[in-house]
Amino acid sequence: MIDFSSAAISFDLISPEIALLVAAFVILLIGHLRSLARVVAPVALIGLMTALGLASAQWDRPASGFSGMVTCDNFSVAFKMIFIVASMLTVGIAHRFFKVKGIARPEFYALLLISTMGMMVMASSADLVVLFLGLEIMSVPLYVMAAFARRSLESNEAGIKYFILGAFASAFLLMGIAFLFGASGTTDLRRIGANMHFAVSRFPLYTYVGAALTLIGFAFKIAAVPFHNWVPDVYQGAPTPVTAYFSVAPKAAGFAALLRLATIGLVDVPAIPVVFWVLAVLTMSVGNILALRQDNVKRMLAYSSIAHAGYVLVALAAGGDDAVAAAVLYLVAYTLFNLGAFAVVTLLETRSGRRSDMSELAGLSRSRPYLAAVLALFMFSLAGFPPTVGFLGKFYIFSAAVKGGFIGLAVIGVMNSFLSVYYYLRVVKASYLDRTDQPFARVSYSPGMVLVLLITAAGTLGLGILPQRLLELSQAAVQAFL
Amino acid sequence: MERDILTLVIFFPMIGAGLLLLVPNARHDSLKSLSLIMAFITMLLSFWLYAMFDPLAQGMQFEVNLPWVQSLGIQYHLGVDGISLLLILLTTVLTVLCILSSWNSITTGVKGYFMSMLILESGMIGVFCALDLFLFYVFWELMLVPMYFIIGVWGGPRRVYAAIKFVLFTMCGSLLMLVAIIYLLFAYHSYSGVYSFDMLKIMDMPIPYRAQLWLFGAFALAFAIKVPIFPLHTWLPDAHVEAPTAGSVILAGVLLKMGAYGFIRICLPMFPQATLAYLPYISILALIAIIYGALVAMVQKDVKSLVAFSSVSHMGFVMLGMFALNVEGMEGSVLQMINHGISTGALFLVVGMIYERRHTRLISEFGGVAKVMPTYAAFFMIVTLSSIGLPFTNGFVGEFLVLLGTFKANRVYAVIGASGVILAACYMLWMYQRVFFGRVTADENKNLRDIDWRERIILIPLVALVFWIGIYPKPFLERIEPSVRQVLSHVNRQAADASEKSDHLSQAPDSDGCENSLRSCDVKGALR
Amino acid sequence: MTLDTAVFFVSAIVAVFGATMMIVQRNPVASVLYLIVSLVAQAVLYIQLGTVFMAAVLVIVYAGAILVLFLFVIMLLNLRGQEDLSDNSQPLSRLTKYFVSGLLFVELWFAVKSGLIGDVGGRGVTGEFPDTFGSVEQIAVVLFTKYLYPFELTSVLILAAIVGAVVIARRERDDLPISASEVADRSIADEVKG
Amino acid sequence: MVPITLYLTVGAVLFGIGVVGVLICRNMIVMFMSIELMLNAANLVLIAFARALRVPDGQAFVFLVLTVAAAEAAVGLAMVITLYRNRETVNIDRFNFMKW
Amino acid sequence: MTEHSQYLFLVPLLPLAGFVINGLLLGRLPRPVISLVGCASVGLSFFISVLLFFDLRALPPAARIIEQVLFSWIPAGSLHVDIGYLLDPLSAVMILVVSGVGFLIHVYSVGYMRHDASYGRYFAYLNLFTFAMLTLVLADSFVLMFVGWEGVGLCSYLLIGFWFERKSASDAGKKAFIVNRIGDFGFLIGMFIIFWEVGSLHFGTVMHAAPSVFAAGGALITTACILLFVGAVGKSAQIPLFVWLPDAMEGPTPVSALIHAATMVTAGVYMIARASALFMLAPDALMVVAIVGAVTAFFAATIGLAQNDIKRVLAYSTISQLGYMFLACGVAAFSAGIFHLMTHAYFKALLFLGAGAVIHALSGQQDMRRMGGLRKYLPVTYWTFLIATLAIAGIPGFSGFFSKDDILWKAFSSNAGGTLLWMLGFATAGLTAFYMFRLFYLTFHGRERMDDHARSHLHEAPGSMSIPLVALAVLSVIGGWVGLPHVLGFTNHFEHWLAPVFAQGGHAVESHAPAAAAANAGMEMLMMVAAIGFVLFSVWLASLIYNRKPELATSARERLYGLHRVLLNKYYVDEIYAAIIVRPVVYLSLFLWRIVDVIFIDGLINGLARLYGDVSEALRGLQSGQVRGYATVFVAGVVALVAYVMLR
Repeated sequence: MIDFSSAAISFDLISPEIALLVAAFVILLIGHLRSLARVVAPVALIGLMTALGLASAQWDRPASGFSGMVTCDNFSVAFKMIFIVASMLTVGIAHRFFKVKGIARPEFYALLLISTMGMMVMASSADLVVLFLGLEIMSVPLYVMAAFARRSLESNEAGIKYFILGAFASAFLLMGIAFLFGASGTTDLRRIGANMHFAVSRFPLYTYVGAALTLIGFAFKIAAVPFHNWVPDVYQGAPTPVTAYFSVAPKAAGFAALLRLATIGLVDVPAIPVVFWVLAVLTMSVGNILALRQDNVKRMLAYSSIAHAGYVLVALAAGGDDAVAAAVLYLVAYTLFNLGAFAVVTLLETRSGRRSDMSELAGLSRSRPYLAAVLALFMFSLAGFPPTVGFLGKFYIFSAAVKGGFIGLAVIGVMNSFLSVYYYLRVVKASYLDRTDQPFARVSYSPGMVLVLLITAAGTLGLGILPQRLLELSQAAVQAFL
Repeated sequence: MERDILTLVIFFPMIGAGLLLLVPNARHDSLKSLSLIMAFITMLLSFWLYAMFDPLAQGMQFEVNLPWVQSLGIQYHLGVDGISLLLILLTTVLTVLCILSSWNSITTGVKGYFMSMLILESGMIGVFCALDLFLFYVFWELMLVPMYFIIGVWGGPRRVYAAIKFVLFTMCGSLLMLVAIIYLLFAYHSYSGVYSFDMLKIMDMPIPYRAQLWLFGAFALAFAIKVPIFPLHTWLPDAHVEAPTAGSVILAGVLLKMGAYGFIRICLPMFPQATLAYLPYISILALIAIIYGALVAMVQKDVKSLVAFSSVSHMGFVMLGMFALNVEGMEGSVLQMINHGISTGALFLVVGMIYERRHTRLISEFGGVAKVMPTYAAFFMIVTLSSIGLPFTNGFVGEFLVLLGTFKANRVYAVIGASGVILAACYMLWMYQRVFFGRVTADENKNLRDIDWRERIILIPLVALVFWIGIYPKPFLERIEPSVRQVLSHVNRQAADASEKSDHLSQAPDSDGCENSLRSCDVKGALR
Repeated sequence: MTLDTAVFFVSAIVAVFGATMMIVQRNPVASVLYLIVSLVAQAVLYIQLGTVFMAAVLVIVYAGAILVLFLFVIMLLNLRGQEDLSDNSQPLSRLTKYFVSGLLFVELWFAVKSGLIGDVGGRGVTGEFPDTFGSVEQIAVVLFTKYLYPFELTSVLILAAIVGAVVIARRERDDLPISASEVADRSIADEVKG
Repeated sequence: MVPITLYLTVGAVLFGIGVVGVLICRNMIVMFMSIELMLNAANLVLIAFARALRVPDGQAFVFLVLTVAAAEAAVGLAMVITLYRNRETVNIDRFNFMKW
Repeated sequence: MTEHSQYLFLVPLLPLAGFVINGLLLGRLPRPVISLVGCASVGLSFFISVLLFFDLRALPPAARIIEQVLFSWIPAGSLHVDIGYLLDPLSAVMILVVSGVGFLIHVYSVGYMRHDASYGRYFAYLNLFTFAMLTLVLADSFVLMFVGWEGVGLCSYLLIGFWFERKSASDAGKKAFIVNRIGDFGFLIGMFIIFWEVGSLHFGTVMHAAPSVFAAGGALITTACILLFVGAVGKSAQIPLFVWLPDAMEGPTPVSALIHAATMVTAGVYMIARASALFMLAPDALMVVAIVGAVTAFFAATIGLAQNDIKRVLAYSTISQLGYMFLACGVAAFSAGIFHLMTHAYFKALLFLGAGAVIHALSGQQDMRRMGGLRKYLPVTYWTFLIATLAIAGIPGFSGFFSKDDILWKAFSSNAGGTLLWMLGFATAGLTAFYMFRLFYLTFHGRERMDDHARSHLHEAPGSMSIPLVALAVLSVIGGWVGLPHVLGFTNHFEHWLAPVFAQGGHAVESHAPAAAAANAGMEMLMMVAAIGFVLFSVWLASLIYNRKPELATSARERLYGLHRVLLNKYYVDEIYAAIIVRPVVYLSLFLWRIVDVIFIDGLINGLARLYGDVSEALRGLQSGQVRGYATVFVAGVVALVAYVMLR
């Protein structure tokens, strides 16, 4: 009676998601067997690696399935890889930290995997329903992860703040989707985009309100000003590895959605470029200005992550293939160096009684020269110094802006990146320039952490010096846009 | 080998920095020796470069042009002409001396310090070799980081403030330069259909007048901060005073040159019309810098900040000569860059020597030092004289050519500029008098030991250069001249093209008829 | 005024009234009950719109399950409104809150009244059911064909929520209550900092 | 003969009340309920649109949204329980350790 | 080219070698070796100079030019400057004077500086000076001349401040250098004008091309010449840049003799003579030269009347005599100027060395009020000093008479000259005789006013000091005999010798000079007699006041109290300069530093930074930590964004 064949089920398209889900199940199943507790993290990594492999197999094989609910193109593959890599690095960062802090639970990895899966769902869909669900699958575990240190008041607070505001924003997103649906009769972005002209002429206000609210829903996730104020509190309160993950993966997912929305969904909505322009300027400026006087490294990095979202918004404002490629590249780069920076912060915070205040960094360069050097590398990359990949990313973004004729925006961007130099250098200053008489507490490296640091540092520097391949990939990611 | 020599010179110090990583932290002597050896070999390589350089050839030599990031049109394009050749030599020589001078004064963080020095050297040489704007920018920023550390970690009491100020000032300008570079990329693309950052190609691209004004402004801001031109100079005294001796030497000796080099390599040939339009303003700012720097230097209480302000004044000469836009002025300007590197570098070195002994640089703390340290006083005197441009020292040749060239371009400028020569004598000699002459009043000064052999070895090469350039500058000048002519021909040809096409020039704000005719005469003269 | 209209207005007013009462109640239990009132009224609207099945789902799932969960938690925590949790913000800030909410409503209202009137609005929506709109079959077909993937995704979402809820709310043996002094310390430290 | 616009208006009003609820309530649980109310308002709008456009998609979406609401409620309430355990309050204003 | 012309470069280079040896081995050598190196280098240089002089003489007058180019110095664009030496009659005279007098003073220094701790340094400086001075006079281009020009300035700085532990000495050295730099500034700009008009700075080229390039009397050439003259004014201590020379007496006395009397200060005169071809094209500039020279001569002489320091009197006398030389140049009597330069070198060096001997004998006492009656203690000094005094006063037969008379007559008779100039010169001649004999009497005659300690140590100078005194005394007498006046029936060999140098430009003016001279022979004789009479009267007056009736001096001082104070304080010129130049510059500098740099520019920048910080703080206030606040901001953002999108 009911014909299922029209669902066009093709597991190939969602194989990475399935891999993650399977891994999550396995973890949930074995997690509480004491003898197998040690393999939880490896299982997560195996799952992620499998997913990575499956995702890379999807490269250059654009396809669509599940009645158009799943869109698998290079763009989505690129983002999937970002999410997977971010998760893998997060596992490396988190492992020791959670143990030391006494909050190690196997569910953490399951939630991480599910959240990652949600992001992948977001990235590989051009349907608002799936985007919404993906967003929720991503967010619900994130709320939990933020509050994961149940005994920590800060973590509690971070969780509840994130949850309330996240759900609040979801409601707006849903309202936006409803209006878009009302205007165009569909939730498929491609069809919305195709019918946009018609929709605008028939129901202009539905379209506009829908577009604006949908955009806001995702702008919340990427922490665009003025939808950003949850970021510092949540980032500061959440366990640091979680913060690391927050600062990178959900942001990238939000951008994946926004990029799709902007490039294929909300085309021809007249106000959208200006909105992006204003959001970009506000986000960069407010993020940077607020970061200037922060004395807590995590909180500073939180504001800095707002500012970085602003740079990517510059690409969105500029529009065009190059801009999207630039955004992809920037997010890859940002994933590397921001996770790296948080890895160092985590490492330092693993020592007891530390709260990641700037002052705790004093003497780092003397007692831990390599760690200090790596931290400095990440800071310089965040600030956009060549030859790090941070510079390359900014360069590409701003050149996309200039190419699009947004020279003013590029100038505002570079002036902001000038401001950011100040506070990133404060970290470098704290670790190199400030002298202290107190001995520096021991830092204990875990193998995972070392690996994370090596990968992120090598990536930050290596991709900055030899970026050709990365550039090609990011350009290819835009080529076969479905 | 000959093909790769530039790459070798650039990256050899960086390899050295890598090697330093392998040496244990505690083995200070090995660290020092290794970095000295690496810097020394780099210096020898640069000498070899000098030896192979063909002074008669036009254009770039030892060019390397490899693709780097193809999708953005970025190339690994290196090459030197006479101007950059000399600046490279200056860099390598000063670095060796700096490493020597840091031998005893750096006691903490030795490894980091010498690594910073070597990376800094790489960055500086890279700036002088790069012929690709992107590459140029990368090196330009690259040298910021080690300098930040050198000032910030091993500097004086206000080192943090100075280091941040230094970085922020430089970044402020260079980021706008980045936008301009990006703009040029696309402008060149729409002109030729190819993405390229190649300076040599972009030089041949006609750019609309209005765009030139903006682009020149963006580049000039970055360079002007570095030079520094008058109102943008306030980072310099702080950075100089707080930096350790070697930092000051490199800062004054090479980093300031990068600004002037940027003008001559990028601003002038790429934006000739804008050059003419900005010319009066930059010249006037340069003049203000000359007088202002000298006057402010006069009343400084700290020897280093005195020398720092004197740098402002001297770099004013460099800019003045460059914007004379004739062979004499520009040649003088380039030579003056070298001279300033030698003289001011030497000044900082000698100041550092006494600082090591007394741990103060306040002029009032000294007096009668000539009695206690006669050899030191003699070296200091020579360096002082070179700084005030006494004939047969290097300073004279440069200043003379600068003023001579300026005089041709604009007599009033030259007259005002020449008065800076008087003021230079005032502040330098007054300082010298207060430090060296008179009776030894402070007890701490009674038992100062005279400079030892290491310190002499540091100073002797510089003093030798002071006299070499002062007495026989021909080898330098003959290498500078073709390059300078090349730059001028770019400026003049394009400006001439433009004046045929449009009447911008005749409406240009400096359109004093007499001056214009003077300049156009010079155009022909230079081409002949 | 037809019956339809009367039913609509009554349900609409009840829905809005219930919602309003929900947010002004001091006692959370009352809030929950008012929300249930509002939901039921909304379910009536659903029926008017022809989606009987969705109306049923709304009542069963929302009122029957989710809000019961709320009640359960309120009971568990023994919250009876002993704490005064009504709005205590500064007048200006309160004004701002109402103002921005009002503006938002005005915007939505403008958008709402701009469209559809000339299209389908004139005909009204109640009364006739020319097609199978709102039938269980229709929803089922859509849900298991076109919306199969999202539908399956909800299972993942539910899984995540369950795992998350368990992780957060479960009390473990080594969990000790956080002492009041620790809380006080932070508050004091916070005030000092502020 | 009730125009669709009126349904939409009811949706907008409920959404607005939900927003006000989030803005003015200090009780976390009531805030959650306000958010649920907003989701419901959106649902009503979706249904109304679906009816107007005569497409079943809106209903399916509402169906999915209900599960989302349930999931959020579960996590949110779990969080409230933990918070209450740690702080013995559900006053959201007390949760302001982290600021500036 | 001549037999020895290839050794020309050795003339300046030998002293340089001496400097290098003494300088590098600073104080390591034993004193005799230092003396030997110091003196022998200059002596050899003198010897070669003499050889070259005779070589030159052997050539026909028109061909008396020896050029030697060592290497190309500054080749840049259109500028080509060589390190090249030019020997012509003019520079030949100069090198003889410089190396000759220099040699004598080196020898003298051996004795004078015997007890000084920095003996080696002293000789190194002195040799360096000789090198620079010889470079100056032998230079074949303006630029190389400028090298010597600044070089001598440097040495002067070093030697004035030789006893650097005395603040007054180092102050004086610095002052000398800076004031000289002000002059050099003019020189530099003058050079630029010449270069950009002529296209070269080589003397030969410039002098040859000048008439065709410059319009005679044109503004450009006049400006150029006046600027060159500014250089000369600085170096030769003329109004208004004379202030450094009296202070320069802080240096060791032989230095004063060599640098501040015989050689360096005359460089300005030499430069104008060298550039005579240019100056001939600029009559207005010549006029300025003449007026400045004459006024300076008179003005300095008046100051000399009231000074009590023996060296300061001599210093003002030097300024005054230099004024004479400029007067000569200004009236286009270049050879007369050079002639006076030469004779002045002899007698003024002698005077200084004599004064040095006196000071040496009195263990450093320089105040004439603490001298007197030294005649019997220092016979050699006394007699040689007397000869020099007679020479400078212009007593017939002594060298000074001939040169000064020549100048006075040219000032009167030349087209460029005039009665007023002559009158100033004439008055100065009288004043010179007066203050020189005042000095002479106060020092060697009258009551012995020194304290007992000084008296007990009185001694005649050692041989190394007295031999140069005698040699110079001889020169002071016979030095003038090379340029005996036509009017007395002699041939002015000196003028003839220099004629080829000045002929190029100078001839136009001077060509009718012989005829005019013949016509005015009577007049010339008359004026000569008048001058002699005036001088003799002054000498008489001086002996009356300062020797026979000392009380007259006191009463005159009291009667002319105001005038005396003004003269004693040198017309308050130093104070005026301090008030209108030095102090304002210092205050301006402080203002620029403290206000403009620190408060304004840095304040602006730091203020901007602070502004950003404050904005940051202010915005942080919005980040209240309250979820409801966040939600409010969120909704506000939504409202704004939706409103924009809808209304757009």
